[in-house]
Amino acid sequence: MNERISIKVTSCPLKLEDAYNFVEDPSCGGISVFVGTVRNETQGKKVLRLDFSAYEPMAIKEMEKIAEEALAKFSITKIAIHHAIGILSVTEIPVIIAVASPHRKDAFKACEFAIDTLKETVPIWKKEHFECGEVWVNAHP
Amino acid sequence: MNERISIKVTSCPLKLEDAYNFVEDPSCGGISVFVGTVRNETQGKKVLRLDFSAYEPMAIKEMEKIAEEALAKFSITKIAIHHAIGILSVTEIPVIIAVASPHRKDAFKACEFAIDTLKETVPIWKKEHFECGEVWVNAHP
Amino acid sequence: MEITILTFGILSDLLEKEEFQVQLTPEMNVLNFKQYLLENFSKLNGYSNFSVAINETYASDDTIIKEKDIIALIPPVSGG
Amino acid sequence: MEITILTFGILSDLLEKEEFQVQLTPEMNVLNFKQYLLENFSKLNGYSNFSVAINETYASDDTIIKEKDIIALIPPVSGG
Repeated sequence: MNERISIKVTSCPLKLEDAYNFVEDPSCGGISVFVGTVRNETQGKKVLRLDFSAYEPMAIKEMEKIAEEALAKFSITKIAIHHAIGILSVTEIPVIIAVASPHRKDAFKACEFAIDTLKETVPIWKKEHFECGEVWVNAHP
Repeated sequence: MNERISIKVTSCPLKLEDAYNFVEDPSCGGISVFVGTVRNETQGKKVLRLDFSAYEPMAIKEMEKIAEEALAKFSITKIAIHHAIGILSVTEIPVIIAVASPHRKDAFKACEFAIDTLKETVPIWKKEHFECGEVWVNAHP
Repeated sequence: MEITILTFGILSDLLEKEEFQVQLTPEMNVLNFKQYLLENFSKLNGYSNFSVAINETYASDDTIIKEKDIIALIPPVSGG
Repeated sequence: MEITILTFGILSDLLEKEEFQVQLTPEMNVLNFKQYLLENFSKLNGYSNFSVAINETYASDDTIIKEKDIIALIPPVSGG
Protein backbone atom coordinates (compact mmCIF):
# COMPACT_ATOMS: atom_id res chain seq x y z
CA MET A 1 0.00 0.00 0.00
CA ASN A 2 0.97 3.64 -0.56
CA GLU A 3 3.25 4.70 2.30
CA ARG A 4 1.56 8.11 2.45
CA ILE A 5 -1.73 6.43 3.45
CA SER A 6 -2.86 4.85 6.73
CA ILE A 7 -6.17 2.97 6.66
CA LYS A 8 -7.67 1.16 9.63
CA VAL A 9 -10.95 -0.55 10.50
CA THR A 10 -10.76 -1.79 14.06
CA SER A 11 -12.81 -2.89 17.04
CA CYS A 12 -10.28 -1.25 19.38
CA PRO A 13 -10.69 2.37 20.56
CA LEU A 14 -9.29 4.88 18.08
CA LYS A 15 -6.48 7.10 19.31
CA LEU A 16 -5.99 10.64 18.09
CA GLU A 17 -2.20 10.39 18.39
CA ASP A 18 -2.03 7.36 16.09
CA ALA A 19 -3.52 9.28 13.17
CA TYR A 20 -1.63 12.45 14.08
CA ASN A 21 1.75 10.73 14.42
CA PHE A 22 1.28 8.96 11.10
CA VAL A 23 0.70 12.15 9.11
CA GLU A 24 3.13 14.47 10.92
CA ASP A 25 5.93 15.37 8.50
CA PRO A 26 8.85 17.85 8.42
CA SER A 27 7.66 19.19 5.05
CA CYS A 28 4.21 20.11 6.41
CA GLY A 29 3.02 23.35 7.95
CA GLY A 30 -0.49 22.26 8.82
CA ILE A 31 -2.46 19.23 9.91
CA SER A 32 -6.25 19.09 9.73
CA VAL A 33 -7.92 16.47 11.87
CA PHE A 34 -11.58 15.51 11.91
CA VAL A 35 -12.84 13.41 14.81
CA GLY A 36 -16.36 12.01 14.67
CA THR A 37 -17.88 11.54 18.11
CA VAL A 38 -21.07 9.84 19.26
CA ARG A 39 -23.73 12.45 20.06
CA ASN A 40 -26.19 12.05 22.92
CA GLU A 41 -29.20 12.76 20.74
CA THR A 42 -30.49 12.58 17.17
CA GLN A 43 -33.59 14.39 15.93
CA GLY A 44 -34.61 15.07 19.50
CA LYS A 45 -34.29 11.47 20.66
CA LYS A 46 -31.79 10.50 23.36
CA VAL A 47 -29.11 8.14 22.03
CA LEU A 48 -27.71 5.51 24.39
CA ARG A 49 -25.09 4.03 22.07
CA LEU A 50 -24.28 3.27 18.45
CA ASP A 51 -23.42 -0.11 16.99
CA PHE A 52 -21.15 0.06 13.93
CA SER A 53 -20.70 -2.85 11.54
CA ALA A 54 -18.71 -3.03 8.31
CA TYR A 55 -18.15 -5.10 5.21
CA GLU A 56 -14.57 -4.94 6.26
CA PRO A 57 -12.48 -5.87 3.20
CA MET A 58 -14.61 -3.67 0.94
CA ALA A 59 -14.63 -0.84 3.51
CA ILE A 60 -10.83 -0.86 3.51
CA LYS A 61 -10.75 -0.80 -0.31
CA GLU A 62 -13.18 2.14 -0.43
CA MET A 63 -11.22 4.03 2.24
CA GLU A 64 -8.04 3.48 0.21
CA LYS A 65 -9.80 4.87 -2.86
CA ILE A 66 -10.75 8.00 -0.91
CA ALA A 67 -7.19 8.46 0.33
CA GLU A 68 -5.72 7.98 -3.17
CA GLU A 69 -8.24 10.43 -4.60
CA ALA A 70 -7.43 13.00 -1.89
CA LEU A 71 -3.70 12.67 -2.65
CA ALA A 72 -4.45 13.18 -6.36
CA LYS A 73 -6.87 16.11 -5.95
CA PHE A 74 -5.14 18.16 -3.24
CA SER A 75 -1.56 19.20 -2.50
CA ILE A 76 -1.27 17.06 0.58
CA THR A 77 1.54 14.87 1.87
CA LYS A 78 -0.08 12.21 4.05
CA ILE A 79 -3.55 11.06 5.04
CA ALA A 80 -4.91 8.70 7.70
CA ILE A 81 -8.48 7.36 7.73
CA HIS A 82 -9.33 5.25 10.77
CA HIS A 83 -12.79 3.85 11.58
CA ALA A 84 -13.96 1.93 14.63
CA ILE A 85 -16.60 -0.79 14.61
CA GLY A 86 -18.61 -2.34 17.43
CA ILE A 87 -20.55 -0.64 20.20
CA LEU A 88 -19.65 2.96 20.99
CA SER A 89 -21.06 5.16 23.74
CA VAL A 90 -21.62 8.92 23.80
CA THR A 91 -18.36 10.90 23.21
CA GLU A 92 -16.56 7.78 21.93
CA ILE A 93 -14.94 8.01 18.50
CA PRO A 94 -16.20 6.22 15.37
CA VAL A 95 -13.88 7.96 12.92
CA ILE A 96 -10.65 9.95 12.75
CA ILE A 97 -9.27 11.54 9.59
CA ALA A 98 -5.94 13.37 9.63
CA VAL A 99 -4.32 15.15 6.70
CA ALA A 100 -0.94 16.90 6.58
CA SER A 101 0.05 19.38 3.90
CA PRO A 102 2.66 22.07 3.29
CA HIS A 103 -0.10 24.74 3.28
CA ARG A 104 -3.15 24.57 5.49
CA LYS A 105 -5.96 25.18 2.98
CA ASP A 106 -5.17 21.89 1.23
CA ALA A 107 -5.32 19.95 4.50
CA PHE A 108 -8.72 21.43 5.40
CA LYS A 109 -10.17 20.74 1.94
CA ALA A 110 -8.84 17.18 1.77
CA CYS A 111 -10.03 16.36 5.29
CA GLU A 112 -13.55 17.57 4.54
CA PHE A 113 -13.55 15.75 1.19
CA ALA A 114 -12.51 12.52 2.91
CA ILE A 115 -15.19 12.56 5.61
CA ASP A 116 -17.92 13.64 3.15
CA THR A 117 -16.99 10.83 0.75
CA LEU A 118 -16.59 8.25 3.51
CA LYS A 119 -20.16 8.92 4.60
CA GLU A 120 -21.38 8.33 1.03
CA THR A 121 -19.41 5.31 -0.13
CA VAL A 122 -17.75 3.25 2.60
CA PRO A 123 -19.78 0.13 3.50
CA ILE A 124 -20.13 0.77 7.21
CA TRP A 125 -23.47 0.94 8.96
CA LYS A 126 -24.62 2.26 12.31
CA LYS A 127 -27.58 1.24 14.37
CA GLU A 128 -28.79 3.79 16.89
CA HIS A 129 -29.93 2.42 20.21
CA PHE A 130 -32.54 4.49 22.07
CA GLU A 131 -34.31 3.87 25.36
CA CYS A 132 -37.23 2.42 23.44
CA GLY A 133 -35.87 0.67 20.38
CA GLU A 134 -33.23 0.85 17.74
CA VAL A 135 -32.91 1.92 14.12
CA TRP A 136 -30.49 1.49 11.22
CA VAL A 137 -29.36 5.01 10.28
CA ASN A 138 -30.14 6.09 6.67
CA ALA A 139 -31.80 2.75 5.85
CA HIS A 140 -35.06 4.41 4.84
CA PRO A 141 -35.21 7.32 2.41
CA MET B 1 -14.29 34.05 30.84
CA ASN B 2 -16.81 32.20 28.72
CA GLU B 3 -16.74 28.56 29.80
CA ARG B 4 -17.10 27.41 26.20
CA ILE B 5 -13.72 28.98 25.36
CA SER B 6 -10.17 27.89 26.17
CA ILE B 7 -7.39 30.37 25.33
CA LYS B 8 -3.72 29.76 26.02
CA VAL B 9 -0.40 31.44 25.19
CA THR B 10 2.39 29.39 26.67
CA SER B 11 6.10 28.66 26.49
CA CYS B 12 5.42 24.98 27.25
CA PRO B 13 4.88 22.43 24.45
CA LEU B 14 1.27 22.35 23.24
CA LYS B 15 -0.58 19.06 23.64
CA LEU B 16 -3.23 17.89 21.21
CA GLU B 17 -5.19 16.15 23.96
CA ASP B 18 -5.51 19.35 26.03
CA ALA B 19 -7.39 21.15 23.26
CA TYR B 20 -9.32 18.01 22.30
CA ASN B 21 -10.38 17.18 25.86
CA PHE B 22 -11.54 20.74 26.44
CA VAL B 23 -13.92 20.81 23.45
CA GLU B 24 -15.20 17.21 23.58
CA ASP B 25 -18.88 17.31 24.51
CA PRO B 26 -21.78 14.80 24.62
CA SER B 27 -23.89 17.10 22.42
CA CYS B 28 -21.31 17.12 19.63
CA GLY B 29 -20.97 14.84 16.63
CA GLY B 30 -17.81 16.30 15.20
CA ILE B 31 -14.57 17.92 16.24
CA SER B 32 -12.34 19.77 13.80
CA VAL B 33 -8.75 20.29 14.87
CA PHE B 34 -6.10 22.35 13.14
CA VAL B 35 -2.49 21.87 14.19
CA GLY B 36 0.15 24.23 12.85
CA THR B 37 3.58 22.61 12.63
CA VAL B 38 7.01 24.05 11.90
CA ARG B 39 8.02 23.27 8.29
CA ASN B 40 11.58 22.46 7.32
CA GLU B 41 11.61 25.02 4.51
CA THR B 42 10.09 28.27 3.35
CA GLN B 43 10.34 29.60 -0.20
CA GLY B 44 13.05 27.09 -0.95
CA LYS B 45 15.21 27.94 2.07
CA LYS B 46 15.93 25.39 4.78
CA VAL B 47 14.44 26.41 8.14
CA LEU B 48 16.32 25.43 11.30
CA ARG B 49 13.86 26.76 13.85
CA LEU B 50 11.27 29.46 14.49
CA ASP B 51 11.26 31.89 17.39
CA PHE B 52 7.78 33.08 18.39
CA SER B 53 7.18 36.14 20.53
CA ALA B 54 3.90 37.74 21.59
CA TYR B 55 2.39 40.84 23.09
CA GLU B 56 0.86 38.42 25.49
CA PRO B 57 -2.04 40.25 27.20
CA MET B 58 -3.22 41.68 23.87
CA ALA B 59 -2.73 38.34 22.10
CA ILE B 60 -5.00 36.70 24.66
CA LYS B 61 -7.64 39.41 24.19
CA GLU B 62 -7.53 39.05 20.41
CA MET B 63 -7.77 35.26 20.64
CA GLU B 64 -10.79 35.65 22.93
CA LYS B 65 -12.39 37.93 20.35
CA ILE B 66 -11.87 35.31 17.65
CA ALA B 67 -13.39 32.61 19.85
CA GLU B 68 -16.40 34.78 20.75
CA GLU B 69 -16.92 35.67 17.10
CA ALA B 70 -16.71 31.99 16.08
CA LEU B 71 -19.33 31.10 18.70
CA ALA B 72 -21.58 33.88 17.38
CA LYS B 73 -21.12 33.13 13.67
CA PHE B 74 -21.25 29.32 13.64
CA SER B 75 -23.37 26.65 15.36
CA ILE B 76 -20.54 25.38 17.51
CA THR B 77 -20.42 24.33 21.14
CA LYS B 78 -16.84 24.82 22.27
CA ILE B 79 -13.59 26.22 20.94
CA ALA B 80 -9.96 26.08 22.09
CA ILE B 81 -7.20 28.31 20.69
CA HIS B 82 -3.73 27.54 22.04
CA HIS B 83 -0.50 29.17 20.88
CA ALA B 84 3.08 28.44 21.88
CA ILE B 85 5.86 31.03 22.12
CA GLY B 86 9.62 30.63 22.28
CA ILE B 87 11.90 28.56 20.07
CA LEU B 88 10.30 25.72 18.11
CA SER B 89 12.04 23.17 15.89
CA VAL B 90 10.76 21.42 12.76
CA THR B 91 7.53 19.40 13.40
CA GLU B 92 6.97 21.18 16.74
CA ILE B 93 3.60 22.88 17.23
CA PRO B 94 3.07 26.66 17.32
CA VAL B 95 -0.73 26.54 17.29
CA ILE B 96 -3.68 24.22 17.95
CA ILE B 97 -7.30 25.12 17.31
CA ALA B 98 -10.09 22.68 18.20
CA VAL B 99 -13.80 23.20 17.62
CA ALA B 100 -16.69 20.91 18.57
CA SER B 101 -20.16 21.16 17.07
CA PRO B 102 -23.32 19.08 16.77
CA HIS B 103 -22.82 18.91 12.96
CA ARG B 104 -19.41 18.70 11.33
CA LYS B 105 -19.68 21.47 8.70
CA ASP B 106 -19.88 24.11 11.43
CA ALA B 107 -16.76 22.77 13.15
CA PHE B 108 -14.75 22.84 9.90
CA LYS B 109 -15.88 26.37 9.03
CA ALA B 110 -15.24 27.75 12.50
CA CYS B 111 -11.82 26.11 12.75
CA GLU B 112 -10.73 27.57 9.41
CA PHE B 113 -12.17 30.98 10.35
CA ALA B 114 -10.23 30.93 13.63
CA ILE B 115 -6.83 30.10 12.14
CA ASP B 116 -7.30 32.54 9.23
CA THR B 117 -8.23 35.35 11.62
CA LEU B 118 -5.50 34.49 14.13
CA LYS B 119 -2.90 34.89 11.38
CA GLU B 120 -4.30 38.35 10.56
CA THR B 121 -4.96 39.91 13.94
CA VAL B 122 -3.24 38.25 16.90
CA PRO B 123 -0.05 40.09 17.96
CA ILE B 124 2.37 37.19 17.71
CA TRP B 125 5.49 37.27 15.56
CA LYS B 126 7.82 34.63 14.28
CA LYS B 127 11.43 34.94 13.28
CA GLU B 128 12.72 32.30 10.90
CA HIS B 129 16.25 31.06 11.56
CA PHE B 130 18.14 29.76 8.54
CA GLU B 131 21.67 28.43 8.23
CA CYS B 132 22.83 31.88 7.12
CA GLY B 133 20.72 34.43 8.93
CA GLU B 134 17.26 35.12 10.23
CA VAL B 135 14.19 37.10 9.20
CA TRP B 136 10.99 38.41 10.77
CA VAL B 137 8.14 36.78 8.83
CA ASN B 138 5.72 39.20 7.07
CA ALA B 139 7.63 42.25 8.32
CA HIS B 140 8.23 43.56 4.80
CA PRO B 141 5.43 43.91 2.24
CA MET C 1 -24.62 -21.48 -11.13
CA GLU C 2 -24.38 -21.19 -7.34
CA ILE C 3 -23.56 -17.73 -6.04
CA THR C 4 -22.77 -16.59 -2.48
CA ILE C 5 -24.68 -13.58 -1.22
CA LEU C 6 -23.54 -11.49 1.77
CA THR C 7 -25.97 -9.17 3.53
CA PHE C 8 -25.33 -6.14 5.74
CA GLY C 9 -27.14 -3.67 7.96
CA ILE C 10 -30.92 -3.64 7.70
CA LEU C 11 -30.80 -6.36 5.01
CA SER C 12 -29.30 -8.86 7.47
CA ASP C 13 -32.20 -8.08 9.79
CA LEU C 14 -34.87 -8.34 7.08
CA LEU C 15 -33.50 -11.57 5.56
CA GLU C 16 -32.54 -12.94 8.99
CA LYS C 17 -29.18 -14.10 7.69
CA GLU C 18 -25.79 -12.66 6.83
CA GLU C 19 -24.88 -15.10 4.09
CA PHE C 20 -26.71 -17.49 1.79
CA GLN C 21 -26.44 -19.22 -1.58
CA VAL C 22 -28.72 -18.82 -4.60
CA GLN C 23 -28.91 -20.56 -7.96
CA LEU C 24 -28.74 -17.99 -10.76
CA THR C 25 -29.06 -18.45 -14.49
CA PRO C 26 -25.86 -17.56 -16.38
CA GLU C 27 -25.52 -14.11 -17.97
CA MET C 28 -27.80 -12.49 -15.41
CA ASN C 29 -27.03 -8.80 -14.85
CA VAL C 30 -27.25 -6.89 -11.57
CA LEU C 31 -30.59 -5.26 -12.37
CA ASN C 32 -32.20 -8.64 -13.11
CA PHE C 33 -30.58 -10.08 -9.99
CA LYS C 34 -32.18 -7.39 -7.82
CA GLN C 35 -35.57 -8.14 -9.42
CA TYR C 36 -35.01 -11.85 -8.78
CA LEU C 37 -34.32 -11.17 -5.09
CA LEU C 38 -37.38 -8.96 -4.67
CA GLU C 39 -39.61 -11.59 -6.33
CA ASN C 40 -38.21 -14.58 -4.46
CA PHE C 41 -37.52 -13.27 -0.95
CA SER C 42 -40.76 -12.11 0.60
CA LYS C 43 -38.86 -11.18 3.77
CA LEU C 44 -37.40 -8.26 1.82
CA ASN C 45 -40.96 -6.93 1.83
CA GLY C 46 -40.23 -4.85 -1.27
CA TYR C 47 -37.13 -3.22 0.25
CA SER C 48 -35.17 -2.27 -2.88
CA ASN C 49 -33.08 0.59 -1.52
CA PHE C 50 -29.72 -1.15 -1.77
CA SER C 51 -26.66 -1.31 -3.99
CA VAL C 52 -24.89 -4.44 -5.14
CA ALA C 53 -21.16 -5.04 -4.78
CA ILE C 54 -19.38 -7.78 -6.68
CA ASN C 55 -16.05 -8.96 -5.28
CA GLU C 56 -15.84 -5.96 -2.95
CA THR C 57 -16.51 -3.32 -5.61
CA TYR C 58 -19.73 -1.44 -6.37
CA ALA C 59 -21.38 -2.89 -9.49
CA SER C 60 -23.61 -1.09 -11.98
CA ASP C 61 -27.02 -2.38 -13.09
CA ASP C 62 -25.68 -3.84 -16.33
CA THR C 63 -22.74 -5.73 -14.80
CA ILE C 64 -22.99 -9.45 -15.63
CA ILE C 65 -22.72 -11.82 -12.67
CA LYS C 66 -20.15 -14.57 -13.18
CA GLU C 67 -19.52 -17.91 -11.55
CA LYS C 68 -17.62 -17.64 -8.21
CA ASP C 69 -18.50 -13.97 -7.84
CA ILE C 70 -19.14 -12.90 -4.26
CA ILE C 71 -22.13 -10.63 -4.16
CA ALA C 72 -22.86 -8.23 -1.31
CA LEU C 73 -26.14 -6.41 -0.75
CA ILE C 74 -25.25 -2.89 0.43
CA PRO C 75 -28.03 -0.85 2.06
CA PRO C 76 -27.45 2.92 2.39
CA VAL C 77 -24.21 3.36 4.30
CA SER C 78 -24.02 5.35 7.54
CA GLY C 79 -20.42 5.27 8.70
CA GLY C 80 -18.51 8.19 10.17
CA MET D 1 2.49 64.22 28.81
CA GLU D 2 4.72 61.18 29.21
CA ILE D 3 3.60 58.05 27.38
CA THR D 4 5.00 54.49 27.50
CA ILE D 5 5.70 52.83 24.17
CA LEU D 6 6.10 49.06 23.77
CA THR D 7 7.75 47.62 20.67
CA PHE D 8 7.53 44.13 19.14
CA GLY D 9 9.03 42.01 16.40
CA ILE D 10 11.12 43.84 13.84
CA LEU D 11 10.43 47.17 15.58
CA SER D 12 12.25 46.03 18.72
CA ASP D 13 15.21 45.18 16.51
CA LEU D 14 15.12 48.47 14.58
CA LEU D 15 14.69 50.66 17.68
CA GLU D 16 16.99 48.45 19.75
CA LYS D 17 14.61 48.55 22.68
CA GLU D 18 11.35 46.94 23.77
CA GLU D 19 10.02 49.82 25.84
CA PHE D 20 10.63 53.56 26.09
CA GLN D 21 8.96 56.81 27.12
CA VAL D 22 8.13 59.80 24.93
CA GLN D 23 6.77 63.28 25.66
CA LEU D 24 3.68 63.90 23.53
CA THR D 25 1.58 67.02 23.18
CA PRO D 26 -2.00 66.56 24.43
CA GLU D 27 -4.76 65.75 21.91
CA MET D 28 -2.37 64.02 19.52
CA ASN D 29 -4.07 61.36 17.42
CA VAL D 30 -2.58 58.06 16.25
CA LEU D 31 -1.80 59.26 12.73
CA ASN D 32 0.13 62.25 14.06
CA PHE D 33 1.86 60.02 16.58
CA LYS D 34 3.12 57.74 13.79
CA GLN D 35 4.40 60.77 11.89
CA TYR D 36 6.10 62.00 15.08
CA LEU D 37 7.87 58.64 15.49
CA LEU D 38 9.06 58.54 11.88
CA GLU D 39 10.40 62.08 12.14
CA ASN D 40 12.13 61.67 15.49
CA PHE D 41 13.48 58.10 15.42
CA SER D 42 15.98 57.76 12.62
CA LYS D 43 16.56 54.13 13.59
CA LEU D 44 13.08 53.38 12.18
CA ASN D 45 14.67 54.24 8.83
CA GLY D 46 11.25 55.13 7.39
CA TYR D 47 9.69 51.81 8.45
CA SER D 48 6.00 52.75 8.67
CA ASN D 49 4.41 49.35 8.13
CA PHE D 50 2.98 48.97 11.62
CA SER D 51 -0.28 49.33 13.50
CA VAL D 52 -0.76 51.04 16.85
CA ALA D 53 -2.51 49.45 19.80
CA ILE D 54 -3.66 51.50 22.76
CA ASN D 55 -4.21 49.64 26.02
CA GLU D 56 -4.07 46.26 24.25
CA THR D 57 -6.61 47.14 21.54
CA TYR D 58 -5.98 48.14 17.92
CA ALA D 59 -6.45 51.90 17.51
CA SER D 60 -7.56 53.75 14.38
CA ASP D 61 -5.68 56.72 12.91
CA ASP D 62 -8.04 59.26 14.47
CA THR D 63 -7.98 57.86 18.02
CA ILE D 64 -6.75 60.53 20.48
CA ILE D 65 -3.91 59.45 22.77
CA LYS D 66 -4.62 60.13 26.45
CA GLU D 67 -2.46 60.41 29.51
CA LYS D 68 -1.46 57.01 30.99
CA ASP D 69 -2.29 55.17 27.76
CA ILE D 70 0.04 52.29 27.00
CA ILE D 71 0.92 52.34 23.34
CA ALA D 72 2.21 49.32 21.45
CA LEU D 73 3.79 49.39 18.01
CA ILE D 74 2.52 46.33 16.15
CA PRO D 75 4.39 45.27 13.00
CA PRO D 76 2.63 42.80 10.66
CA VAL D 77 1.76 39.75 12.73
CA SER D 78 2.93 36.27 11.80
CA GLY D 79 1.55 33.89 14.40
CA GLY D 80 0.13 30.47 13.69
